Amino acid sequence: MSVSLELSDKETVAVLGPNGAGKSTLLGLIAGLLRPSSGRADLDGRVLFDAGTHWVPAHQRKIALLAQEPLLFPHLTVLDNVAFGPRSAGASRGDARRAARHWLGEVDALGFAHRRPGQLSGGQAQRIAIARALAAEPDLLLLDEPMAALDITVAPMLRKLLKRVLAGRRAIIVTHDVVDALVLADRLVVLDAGRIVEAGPTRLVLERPQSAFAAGLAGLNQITGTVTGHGLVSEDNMSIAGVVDDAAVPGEPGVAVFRPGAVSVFPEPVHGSPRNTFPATITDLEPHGDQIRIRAGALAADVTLSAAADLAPAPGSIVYFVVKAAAVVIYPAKTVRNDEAGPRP
Amino acid sequence: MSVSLELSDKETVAVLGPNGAGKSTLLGLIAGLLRPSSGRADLDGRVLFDAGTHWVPAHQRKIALLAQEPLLFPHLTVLDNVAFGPRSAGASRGDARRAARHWLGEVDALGFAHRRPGQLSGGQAQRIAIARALAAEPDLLLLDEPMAALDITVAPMLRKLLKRVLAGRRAIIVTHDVVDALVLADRLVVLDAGRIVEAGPTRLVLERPQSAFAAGLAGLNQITGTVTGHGLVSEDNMSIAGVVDDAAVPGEPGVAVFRPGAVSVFPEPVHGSPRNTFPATITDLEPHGDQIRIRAGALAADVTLSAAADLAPAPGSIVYFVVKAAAVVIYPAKTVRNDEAGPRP
Amino acid sequence: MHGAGKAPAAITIPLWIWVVAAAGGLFILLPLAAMVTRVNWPQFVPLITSGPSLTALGLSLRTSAVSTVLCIVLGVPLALVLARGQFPGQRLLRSLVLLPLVLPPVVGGIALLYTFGRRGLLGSSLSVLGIQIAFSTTAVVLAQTFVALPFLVLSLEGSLRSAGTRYESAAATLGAGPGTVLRRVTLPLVLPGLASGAVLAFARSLGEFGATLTFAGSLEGVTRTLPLEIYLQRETDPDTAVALSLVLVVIAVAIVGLTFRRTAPKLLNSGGTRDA
Amino acid sequence: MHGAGKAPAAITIPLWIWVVAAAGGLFILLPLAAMVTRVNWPQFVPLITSGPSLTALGLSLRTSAVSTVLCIVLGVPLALVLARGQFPGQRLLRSLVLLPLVLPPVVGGIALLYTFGRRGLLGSSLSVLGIQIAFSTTAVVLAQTFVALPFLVLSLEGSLRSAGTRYESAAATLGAGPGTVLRRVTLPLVLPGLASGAVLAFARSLGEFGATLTFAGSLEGVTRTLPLEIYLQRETDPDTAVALSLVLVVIAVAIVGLTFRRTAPKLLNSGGTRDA
Amino acid sequence: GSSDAGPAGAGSSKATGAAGSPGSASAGADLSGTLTVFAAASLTTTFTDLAKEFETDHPGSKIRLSFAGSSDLVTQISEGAPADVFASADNANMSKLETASLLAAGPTNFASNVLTIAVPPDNPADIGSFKDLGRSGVKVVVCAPQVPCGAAAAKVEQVTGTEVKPVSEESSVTDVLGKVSSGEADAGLVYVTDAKGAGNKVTAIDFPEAATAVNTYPIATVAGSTHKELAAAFIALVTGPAGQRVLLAAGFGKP
Ligand SMILES: Nc1ncnc2c1ncn2[C@@H]1O[C@H](COP(=O)(O)OP(=O)(O)OP(=O)(O)O)[C@@H](O)[C@H]1O
Ligand SMILES: Nc1ncnc2c1ncn2[C@@H]1O[C@H](COP(=O)(O)OP(=O)(O)OP(=O)(O)O)[C@@H](O)[C@H]1O
Ligand code: MOO
Ligand SMILES: [Mg+2]
Ligand SMILES: [Mg+2]
Repeated sequence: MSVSLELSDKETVAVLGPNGAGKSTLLGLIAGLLRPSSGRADLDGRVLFDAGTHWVPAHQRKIALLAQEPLLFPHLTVLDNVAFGPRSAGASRGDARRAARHWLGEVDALGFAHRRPGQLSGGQAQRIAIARALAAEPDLLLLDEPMAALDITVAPMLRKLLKRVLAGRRAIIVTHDVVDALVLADRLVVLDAGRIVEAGPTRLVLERPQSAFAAGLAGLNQITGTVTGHGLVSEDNMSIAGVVDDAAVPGEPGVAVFRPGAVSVFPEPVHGSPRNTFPATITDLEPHGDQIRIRAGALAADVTLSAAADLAPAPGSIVYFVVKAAAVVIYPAKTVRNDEAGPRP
Repeated sequence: MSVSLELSDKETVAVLGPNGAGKSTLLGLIAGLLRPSSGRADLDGRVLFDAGTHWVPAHQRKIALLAQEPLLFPHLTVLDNVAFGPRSAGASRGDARRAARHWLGEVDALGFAHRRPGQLSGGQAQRIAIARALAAEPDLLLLDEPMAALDITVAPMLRKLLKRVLAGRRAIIVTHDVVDALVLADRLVVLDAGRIVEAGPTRLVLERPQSAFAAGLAGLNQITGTVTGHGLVSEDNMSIAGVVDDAAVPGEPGVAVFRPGAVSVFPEPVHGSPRNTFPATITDLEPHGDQIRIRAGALAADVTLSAAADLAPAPGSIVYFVVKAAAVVIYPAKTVRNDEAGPRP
Repeated sequence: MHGAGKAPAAITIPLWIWVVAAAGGLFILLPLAAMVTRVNWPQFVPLITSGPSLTALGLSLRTSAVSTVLCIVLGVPLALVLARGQFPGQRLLRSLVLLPLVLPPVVGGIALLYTFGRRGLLGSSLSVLGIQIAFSTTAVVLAQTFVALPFLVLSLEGSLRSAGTRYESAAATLGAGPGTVLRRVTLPLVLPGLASGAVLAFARSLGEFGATLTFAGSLEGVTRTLPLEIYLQRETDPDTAVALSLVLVVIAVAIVGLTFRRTAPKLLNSGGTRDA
Repeated sequence: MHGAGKAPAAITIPLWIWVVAAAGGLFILLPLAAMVTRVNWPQFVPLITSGPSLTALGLSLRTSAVSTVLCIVLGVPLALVLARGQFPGQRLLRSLVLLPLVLPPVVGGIALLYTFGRRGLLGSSLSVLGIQIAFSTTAVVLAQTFVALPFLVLSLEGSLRSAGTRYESAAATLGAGPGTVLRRVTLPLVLPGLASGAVLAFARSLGEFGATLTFAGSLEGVTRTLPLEIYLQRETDPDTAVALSLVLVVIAVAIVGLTFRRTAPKLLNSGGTRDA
Repeated sequence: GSSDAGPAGAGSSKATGAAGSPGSASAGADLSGTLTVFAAASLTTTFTDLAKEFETDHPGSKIRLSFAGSSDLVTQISEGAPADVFASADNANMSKLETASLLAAGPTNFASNVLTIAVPPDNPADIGSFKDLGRSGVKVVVCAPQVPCGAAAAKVEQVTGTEVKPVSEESSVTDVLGKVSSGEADAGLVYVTDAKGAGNKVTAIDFPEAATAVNTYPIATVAGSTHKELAAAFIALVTGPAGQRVLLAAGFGKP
């Protein structure tokens, strides 16, 4: 893999990417749990590794890693779990426990101090794991899909907690959930096949995705082509009407995006106020929240359950995707530079 | 647990319910993998068990169970896995393999016939597991969250396959996904704490949920109260304007539902065409598809990522949920009878 | 940070652990090395190919093979019952099955004598049937089976437990009866565990001495296995004894090493080799 | 369908399996029962409380305790290195560690004698230092450790492998160095496996006979452990021998049974007791 | 050869004589300490008794006894076992030590032993003479020719011309006795002393041809013994009248 990433102090970066993109591998390398064959890394001027010559073992890096599973030590109480970091750093038992109590308080879990991990629910355990990682006072906190193993009912609470504790802290959070990036991170990095494919301030990347992958992450339909006066001509010569960004220069490469939710689906062609109608052959149906997402090649439309039941869409049948020009945003395409992952100015 | 359930021939019933509701337990009892302390069951006149007196072991029930994991026998080829049922029923090796080929063809997996299960992806393996279950020619097919362990990218394909093979077949499918119920089942049963809380034709239950739980499943905001001339007065005396069903009689108990997606959220009270405005204290934020669901107590609103970014909603802050009367449906409340799970007439 | 390629950074083991482990390894290795130094190498081949040596080796290999089969026949059901059954006395049964593992073989031999001997618990009934076990090769096999059975049972029980019952349940819902499930699902699934259990049982049978001596006696070609031959030769011909001991060690290492070549020993290994 | 309450329908075991398993169980149980029938019950207490018997029992318990400690000291590092390390010769080391399990103890005793005896590999160096190991209580402990070590190492290795390294990695990222990880995470996590390994090592030490006789001799109060006392008494006083054998059996069953009371034997149990 | 016992015997009578005399004070001081005696397994009972007697005679002294097969003991002594005195069940094993220069002084014969036929008390095969052992169907157990009792058995067979087809050739006389007393074998060739020691568990059937294979028991001080005086005193006790009385009572013959 080949990744170049810099974090300023107190910055939280979200790393997104498909399965196998190398997100966990990246964190493992930074934490010192994997040994790279080449490359180098440093933290606040300390070299962490420089392939072949330098290798700082995990326990000397001051980098805590929080994974999907809380991995609380089952033989220690919650309090001693949280005190583990301070103890390892040489604090006395009393000092370590005091620190642990402080951090347990921070995650609203003082009540569990004397429980064993086995007596906690998944969400509670993950909260303790966060306290334990923070108690080690790491210079950098790594989070690898910290909410992936949690019930949908407890994830929001944990997200709130993370929002609080990550504020003003240097952290890298790997997630498959764009909402995590939005809520928790200042900056977003999209990784694919071990490379950075897109990077930038979270909201910008999600609202003006350059790559098809980022558009997919943001849940947007994306069409690339050439900007025209009042829209875009796609590569396969389809005209799209939309709201053209000021920065977009006609004749230059551009990108058009619109939400699947903004697309209406009709069994026959319709004529009316919406300006864009695309005939589409259904390729797939999948659940999407409380709606059904109808896919037709690269485009998608979300319809309600009852609309879907009325439409009875089936793969292979031809339908018409209709979207208002007002729902389409058109902006200039940028050349994605792979190194553009520096700290926010 | 206490469940009374009848299936007509060729009917597929979906069982939904929260974690721990007893869905898997129900299937285990039917399949003969769990032994009940009381109760009885029969299939086409054959008694399966009658606590204390009768007990037909799993292998004599002609009921196949397909679980989350495909559980293909790792030491047999795909072909021999599928031939396992016919072989166990006494078919010759040749006949069993012929049958296996037929069912592999049905699931478009003839190409894998000579692979070992270890060489298959999760989705492929689950397809083979379906063929294996079908090849046993069961009188009843049980499916326990057959797609839960699959990647989001392969689930739709499997759903299509299941739609095809379950058509005209007696089956019970346990799922946590309302879309599965909609696509695959004729009838829906909602289980909670070992009891049926709601049952009926799938679409009816999802469009006109009676219980709060079913409303949640259908992804609808639900308010119960008393029907008025042009709407509903809730139990806490709030007036809701909406489209009143013909069957709803003013003065009788009624139910109002509307989609979270139909709710607009404003930081200040607004006045305009929409007829319903509810002040709401945000209790939670969670991702929902490509949108963010803002929860305020029992009500929810879905907003887009960029809307959320603009609104910067935080738990505790007060916002205004606004919904058009046209988006609210009001219909009569029925008394839920726990035995109402008979076959469709 | 910029990185390319990767390898798991093995969990660091403190240095002193390596040192003590080396001492532990030497503690087992040195005695074997010491034995090698005492071998009369010029005479080695003649010593181990003398008539009595070859006879004893042949007998040992044959009886160990038969007792391994017997261990499989008795041990597979025992392991199944211990791993899958639920019955009163299950714990006691497991303790008892473990017993020959820790019982001095001579005591085991005495106990066998009291059971299958002419005057033993079953002996008189067997005599009536014309079956004479004592002083026969059968007695050797019984003694070896007695001491080797726990190795097979417990190895297989472990495999059965870690394999779980999910595949068996799946097979049952596909219409397979208990016998079919056992033959086509359970046994194939635990085959590696069964194989290593059988190998250990074979090796233990090959090394069995005390119980055989006490219960079966020592007659060339009938009951005098390799360990007994070694014991006897020690009286008059230490060179042969040492040479034969080495043969035994080599056979044992070869068997154990070959079987566990690809995997950690299943017998004593809880939960496979997946370490995260 | 209407159902209330539930119990897992245990996987059905074919009837003939139960029958054969019962035969297997009897094969181990009967010899013990036969021994019980031969005990001279009126004299039982006097027999086992005679001076030499008590001396032997005391010596056995003491040496077994020490050798168990030694097994832990040498075995824990060995198990760690086998389970967590990556080094050339790892497989060979595992085969070697298994060896005493299958080696006739007499051969083991000879090998030890050739190592620690006065003329042995290390013996002469040790003599110079004024250390005489052979024929001392130390020799008993060494013999017992030699045969018992595999039980501890392989039991613990299994536990270590099934515990995985994830907790250790977590501890490392929290700043714990290798020593701290070992002391505060690894060992506590595998404590059950260590405990059952230690118990089996103790039981095996208690039963050790052949290697002790050969390497340590049979001096009352110094090297004559309980199994040796039984062997000696067998000639002149079979009643005492049988009574002491029974004592040994009871101690072994008690230890093994008590330890594995709550769980399946960790030593030979791959993967815990979670069966779906 | 009782003549072999000459010098040691003389020494011993002095020592035993001195034990009761008032002039034994200095001798008694010399004769304190722990003496380690390695003795053939067949001497277990007699030597245990004699050791007690010795300890009574010489307060402050302690005898440690190690019993095993003679050749085991030879191996152990060769490997440095801390033996002061070695009592073998045959001359062959004693001479192994002698050739290896591991004896402090030449050995003294102190007892002899002859074979007898041990049968279970009910004598199931109805054995009456050595010839009966040659009958087919009789389960006879003997020692292997490699061990002393087996060598003796072979010699008797040769003299009587009876070909015994044993069902087992054990590596120690103990194992032969065990097979007979458990009723497993119809008969076994063991030493008179073993049969006697087994009490009513076996019946001994003496046979005249046994005299052709007398087994002699030698005893000697081991080289490197740090208790040579004590060793000499113990050997004197064994070879002296007190020792002979105990040995005779156990069934041993005169050396
Ligand atoms: N244990 C492993 N052994 C070998 N290769 C692995 C292992 N785990 C991951 N890989 C490979 O390394 C690459 C990166 O994997 P990594 O786990 O870092 O991806 P990821 O982005 O974290 O994926 P996910 O979203 O599934 O967690 C992938 O190509 C994957 O196949
Ligand atoms: N292995 C088990 N041992 C004991 N109780 C169990 C076990 N599995 C489930 N239960 C209990 O039985 C009840 C029903 O569980 P069941 O697994 O049938 O629920 P479910 O509806 O399938 O849930 P899920 O959606 O999580 O699969 C629950 O109360 C649960 O706690
Ligand atoms: O040395 Mo013995 O007394 O023949 O066993
Ligand atoms: Mg990952
Ligand atoms: Mg379930």
